[in-house]
Amino acid sequence: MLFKLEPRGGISARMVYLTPLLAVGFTLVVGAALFAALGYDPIHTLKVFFIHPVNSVQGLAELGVKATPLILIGLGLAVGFRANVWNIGAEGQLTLGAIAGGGVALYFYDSNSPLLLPAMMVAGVLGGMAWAAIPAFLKTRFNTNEILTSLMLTYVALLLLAMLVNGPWRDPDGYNFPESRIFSEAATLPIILEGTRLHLGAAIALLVAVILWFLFSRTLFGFQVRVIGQAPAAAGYAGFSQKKMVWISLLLAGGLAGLAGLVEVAGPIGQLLPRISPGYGFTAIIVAFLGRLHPVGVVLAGLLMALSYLGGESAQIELGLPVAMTGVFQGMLLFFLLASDVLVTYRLRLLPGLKRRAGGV
Amino acid sequence: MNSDVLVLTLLTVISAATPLIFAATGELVAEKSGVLNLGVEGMMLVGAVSAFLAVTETQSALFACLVALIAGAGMALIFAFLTLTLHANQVATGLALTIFGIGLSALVGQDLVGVAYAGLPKLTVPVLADIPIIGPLLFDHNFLIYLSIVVVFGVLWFLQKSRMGLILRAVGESHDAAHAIGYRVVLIRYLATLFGGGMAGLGGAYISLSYSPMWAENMTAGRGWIALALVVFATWRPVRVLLGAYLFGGITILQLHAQAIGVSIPSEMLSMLPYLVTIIVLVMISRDSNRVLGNAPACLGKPFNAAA
Amino acid sequence: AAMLGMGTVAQAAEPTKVGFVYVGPIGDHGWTYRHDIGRLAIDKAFGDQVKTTFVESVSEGADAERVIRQLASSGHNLIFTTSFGYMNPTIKVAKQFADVKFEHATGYKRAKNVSTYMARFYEGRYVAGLVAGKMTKSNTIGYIGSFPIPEVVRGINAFTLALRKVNPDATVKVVWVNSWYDPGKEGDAAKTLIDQGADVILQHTDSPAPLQVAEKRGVYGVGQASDMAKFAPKAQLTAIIDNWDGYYVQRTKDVIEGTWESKDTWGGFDSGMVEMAPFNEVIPADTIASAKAAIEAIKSGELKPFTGPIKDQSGKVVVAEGVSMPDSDLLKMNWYVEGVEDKLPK
Amino acid sequence: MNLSQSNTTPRLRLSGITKAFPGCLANDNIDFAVMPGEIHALLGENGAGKSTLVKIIYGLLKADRGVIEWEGKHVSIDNPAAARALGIGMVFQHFSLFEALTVAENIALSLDGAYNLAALSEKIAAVSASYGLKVDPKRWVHELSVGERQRVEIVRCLLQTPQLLVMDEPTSVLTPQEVDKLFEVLRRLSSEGVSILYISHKLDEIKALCHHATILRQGRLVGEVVPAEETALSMAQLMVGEQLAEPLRADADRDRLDQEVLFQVNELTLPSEQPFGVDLHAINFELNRGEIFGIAGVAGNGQNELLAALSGEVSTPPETILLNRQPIGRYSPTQRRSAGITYVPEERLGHGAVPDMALHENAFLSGFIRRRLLRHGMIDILARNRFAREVCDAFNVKHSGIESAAGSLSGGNLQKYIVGREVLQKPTVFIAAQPTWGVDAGAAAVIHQALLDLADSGSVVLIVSQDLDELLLISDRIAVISGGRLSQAMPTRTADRNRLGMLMGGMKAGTLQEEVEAQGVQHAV
Ligand SMILES: Nc1ncnc2c1ncn2[C@@H]1O[C@H](COP(=O)(O)OP(=O)(O)OP(=O)(O)O)[C@@H](O)[C@H]1O
Ligand SMILES: Nc1ncnc2c1ncn2[C@@H]1O[C@H](COP(=O)(O)OP(=O)(O)OP(=O)(O)O)[C@@H](O)[C@H]1O
Ligand SMILES: [Mg+2]
Ligand SMILES: [Mg+2]
Repeated sequence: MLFKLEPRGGISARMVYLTPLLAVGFTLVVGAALFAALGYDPIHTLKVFFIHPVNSVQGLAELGVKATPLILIGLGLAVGFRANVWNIGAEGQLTLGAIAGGGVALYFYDSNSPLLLPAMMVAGVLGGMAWAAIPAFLKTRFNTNEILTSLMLTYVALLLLAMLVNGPWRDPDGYNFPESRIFSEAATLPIILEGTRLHLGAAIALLVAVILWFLFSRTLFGFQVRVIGQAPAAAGYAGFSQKKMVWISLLLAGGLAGLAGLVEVAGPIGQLLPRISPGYGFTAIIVAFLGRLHPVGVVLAGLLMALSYLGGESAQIELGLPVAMTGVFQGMLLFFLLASDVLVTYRLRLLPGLKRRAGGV
Repeated sequence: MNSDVLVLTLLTVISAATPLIFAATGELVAEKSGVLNLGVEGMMLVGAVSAFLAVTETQSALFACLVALIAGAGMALIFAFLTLTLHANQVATGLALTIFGIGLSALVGQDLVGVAYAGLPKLTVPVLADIPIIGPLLFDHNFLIYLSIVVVFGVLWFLQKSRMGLILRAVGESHDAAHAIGYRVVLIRYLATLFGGGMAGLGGAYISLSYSPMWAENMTAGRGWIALALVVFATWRPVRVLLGAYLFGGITILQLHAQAIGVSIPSEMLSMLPYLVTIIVLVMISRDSNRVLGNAPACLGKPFNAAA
Repeated sequence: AAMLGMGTVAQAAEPTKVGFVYVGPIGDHGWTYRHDIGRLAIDKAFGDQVKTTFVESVSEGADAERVIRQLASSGHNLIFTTSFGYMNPTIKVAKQFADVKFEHATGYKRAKNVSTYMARFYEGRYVAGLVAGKMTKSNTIGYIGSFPIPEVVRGINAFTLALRKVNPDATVKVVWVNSWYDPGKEGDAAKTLIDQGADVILQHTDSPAPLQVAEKRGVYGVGQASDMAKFAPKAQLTAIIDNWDGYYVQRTKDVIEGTWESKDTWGGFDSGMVEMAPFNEVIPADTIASAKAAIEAIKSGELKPFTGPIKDQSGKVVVAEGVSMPDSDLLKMNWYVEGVEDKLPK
Repeated sequence: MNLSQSNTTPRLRLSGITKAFPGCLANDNIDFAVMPGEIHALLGENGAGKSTLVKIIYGLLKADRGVIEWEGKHVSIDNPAAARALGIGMVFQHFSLFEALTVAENIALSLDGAYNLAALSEKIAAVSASYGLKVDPKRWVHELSVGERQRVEIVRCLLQTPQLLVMDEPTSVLTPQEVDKLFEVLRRLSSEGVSILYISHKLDEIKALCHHATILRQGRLVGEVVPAEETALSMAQLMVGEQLAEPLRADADRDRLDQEVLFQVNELTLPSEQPFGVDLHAINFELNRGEIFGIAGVAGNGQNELLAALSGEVSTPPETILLNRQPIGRYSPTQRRSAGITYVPEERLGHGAVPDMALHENAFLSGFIRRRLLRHGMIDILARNRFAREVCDAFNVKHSGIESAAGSLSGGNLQKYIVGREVLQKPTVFIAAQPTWGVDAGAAAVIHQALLDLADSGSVVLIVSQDLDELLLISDRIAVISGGRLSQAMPTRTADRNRLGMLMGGMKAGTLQEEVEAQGVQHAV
């Protein structure tokens, strides 16, 4: 190999900010080459991908709408991942949040109460928590691996939603099509930017990010999470309970995923559908890691990930680039981003060939 | 159910389980070496499309499987380079690999949609295949099904009885100790990851060549995830992967039978069964926590740096 | 005159833009694949005069509205949204873009600039029933359903009515795979149904997997969405083909010529939206003949599949002799006719 | 050593070995030689470069410069396999065994040749019988005690029939009897012509065992001595380069203990939570203000379980543990801290400290209660940093800023930091496990002094250690734990190494108790 990685023995503060730029730079170069090879104008294609989706207020608002669930879920997952709790079932927790919150909206369909929306949010959070409580219980009580249980429960949740929407929760005036009624005005999230779809959920996501950032950097709770994740024995020594942390991190992630589900159905969707998320719960896992499990990083990663989806749509509309190409390009972007992280903790040293070896032992 | 129906049902189960067996066994080997590759779905899809492409180009099923093996391993190589050489986070890289694999397979397969293929030929064992019940169940399959069993027991033998397998387990158990006594941790993990990718590719090939012989985008439909869950379910034991895959496949087919008989339970609820049963069985298994923990590779997912 | 002149110049320079929103990938070889064939028919019919665009794999949640709006705001004149779940987003966006024409497939909400369109696939299923009734020996038909929505239920009922007309002893077993598209699961469902005695397999899912299974197991099947004969040359009795070409070309023409109006289209054999693939040679000639006669009768309006007497599962007559069910009832159908061995969730 | 051998070519000769790590020169131009059959000690403070040097010899690290000669020939040792091929075996400072594998599998991993566990098991049995190192090839390593693990490592080396055996701090975990046993083995190997390179911080052992000693200080070779002709103190001073003081107790009269009982353990019986742990049986003791109490024992005899119960990591029936007569058995670690108990666990990295966290965060880890580093649920950053600096200053911890990770400190410095962190919380009861394990003489002296001072200030100090010398040096009373049972405590001056060693080895407490009492009577007489 031509290079060697040398641990820095710490974190390079400069690289923390530099590497994402480096990765994007790499992606642009390689992406341009790829597009050129496929016969597209590389510069124009990149512009369509990264600039066009957000060159209007409408576009920026849409970016916020798309990023909101990713950020909400990513924030919750990041806490769990730091504490070594492998919840990969956020998609199911999101679905349960939508079911619970949406259920409230349907049950109080005629209500105009200003309390309806808060009640839906609470229900959404509780729904997500309840679903996450199952792996938490099984893990703490029977030592059952949460990766498997949370993943399996995702499928169960999706089927549960389908069952409700195909059955009892169908819109009575909807010709038996699998959709609920459209939520009343009082059960719909207010728009925070007139003329767009940017809804209160986006503001909530940012607020949650700030709260978590504060919790993480300044409170005992954040400290506990990190100790438990990095050195479980030290956590026991300090008196931090592992089991409690399994519960807390699963409930937190589940609650936020549930909130994300509610925010989707009470926001841009406005009703219950047989499937309400195109896999946000899974994408958010990447978002959490891309954001280096840090609240601010998660927000940025959520926006970037959302942009890559919007860019893919633009590229399809404006250039006829197949959606498959978007996946390849997105994968590449992620590869570069993840790979570049190495420079935060390692130094790249090019080997000057065999010259030194001859002198050594 | 008369014995014919029973045999036929079991055959359905076997074929539903086979792609899971390949992918999960491959992943098991990778995980035993300490590598957690969540990109199984992506590797399977790339395997499926490349096998189908190869078989339509050359008509050789054997060659197609080889191509799938290499394609899956190629995907795994990307993963290995990122995580083992560049120390990228394994969970995120695996998920990114899945996104990449879905896109790549769709891109490659654009012209394969709607192309027909007759399916893998059967390799019937003469005489033995005529034994009632046992014959069709054991001796009348295409070669990938036989191979899936060989792979499981091969891996079992490899891990338990061979020196290389011992080394692999040691690397997954403690990379620092393995390094200290002179094993090339990264190289061994590369090989295990490639094997995992190759097997996922074969699992994909089984889907596009035999299970439903054709190519369509995303045709693995989430089986990569189930394979990942099966490794956990099996508590990293090859034979349990086999049993787990048959259990999962079995419940899936059973619920279809229940529907066909007309059991008056909503189909969605019946469809939940395989997932719920898997959870319940795992709960029962994992109560013996020591054995489970003892078998889980202690270094799973942890980055290794020789210089540290 | 000057204005008109400018208009024509602009028209000559700028092609009419037609956009499509697809729920699956165009490579699904099913529903989306067939819509895309329709889009290609537009390309072929109008050449440079029209430019078509599509966005594939758009989920039916929050993404749909954004994509539809993006198409509308990027100068598309006509937008086809090709899945039921796009109904409300289409209506929402249409409100904001009065000049853009929208076409929503399979829904029931319309507006001044939103049409709806759907095909009477049940007519095809009725014909399939006539054939299957004659071909089954076990008198057990297997039916693979995707989701228990009215569209699918209607198909099962139309099929069963015809089936039992020619073969009163035959019954239909239904298995739901809870997916539009999962070749593996569809194949498993087909195997299960065959194991339980079915010797003709119907499917309301998109992949050719059930037919491939039928081919292997030596039973019959009926293709879905496109002619799947090459996947199952012996097994496929016929297929119910989605054909959007004519409709798409016509509506595009309407927009170009300024004659587009909001309307509801529910086209069957008569409109060409539904076609039957060539009947398999194994089918006896008289059966083919009666099937073809049925197609003609349906085309002419002489035969309406849902005409009484129709009994529900309990044997009660729910549609009286000689009465044809109105479209509004067909649209929301959520009960089974006699002969279907399944229960629907309420 | 056979004199006739001393004139032959050295088995191993190092010339000009230099190895730099980013930010430090770990080995600076080191020359020395080991003769066949020679037992050669490598001495030095923590971080002096000993481990680095032997890692170079074993092919785990590559020297930047320098030459290695083996039996007079230039060699290049690129990896451990090459080292083993030459005939170099190594027992590591930190065990390099695999917990989830059996003993035989562990050994097979470092042997070349055909892979046959059955045959290997026989060989293991033969070698272990011949050297008196009992190991069972079929057992899982995670079931083994530390001493047994070490035997496995040694047997693993012996099976390679090494010409040079490198041992990095092998005795830090052994009982006196085990040490004697080991020395027998090493002497026998030496007489068979095997060279031994021996690293240890225990200078008495070096004196007893080694023919020559090479002393390193900050990466440089500062001298070579014949240990038999030196005293432990003179060697230590060579290592450190300055005068060393014996630990001193202000209150030198150890009999004059305060009779105020601060801490009691009553009939503590506890089944182990760990799969291969040891159950505790009716443990009783009472500790008085100002007392240092030592618990000796071979690792794996219930120390971990006892410490977990005392520190609150495992909870027990309330009345089994009393602090100031208050039942605290149910208290969590946090509650116990606020009640006045602080604790230094055996394992520095990962238990007593989080390796990847900064020193200031590690100060917070256990100090946030007694030092009030939490304000309205928020971390008081200034107070936390102040506390971290206070610990470093008071205990002379060498570090490059309190932001540096705990894992970047050398073992000795980290140990001083942890002990300091707990001592500066002014505990009523201070509990420490192996407070000076693997720590050099200088640091050990600092730590011992701190414990004595703490006791003088009126706290109770409880030390659980395998190092008898340490216990005999500083404690007032000693008890022995064996098989989860604690012997009667005896005043240190009546305790003698052999007897303690026998108790540690599992000899019946009852019989011994009588003997001890008899001896006590004799003394009195
Ligand atoms: N992997 C490494 N990276 C950077 N520096 C290192 C590394 N290993 C050792 N060092 C440096 O080399 C010096 C010597 O370390 P070494 O482990 O050889 O000390 P030692 O003499 O074995 O100490 P101890 O008595 O505590 O075992 C240390 O001070 C340390 O700074
Ligand atoms: N990855 C690393 N990066 C930088 N320095 C390191 C690294 N690993 C070890 N070191 C340095 O190596 C030195 C010695 O490491 P080692 O693990 O041998 O600890 P030690 O000082 O020998 O402690 P102990 O007495 O417990 O063996 C430490 O001082 C540490 O600074
Ligand atoms: Mg050392
Ligand atoms: Mg050391």
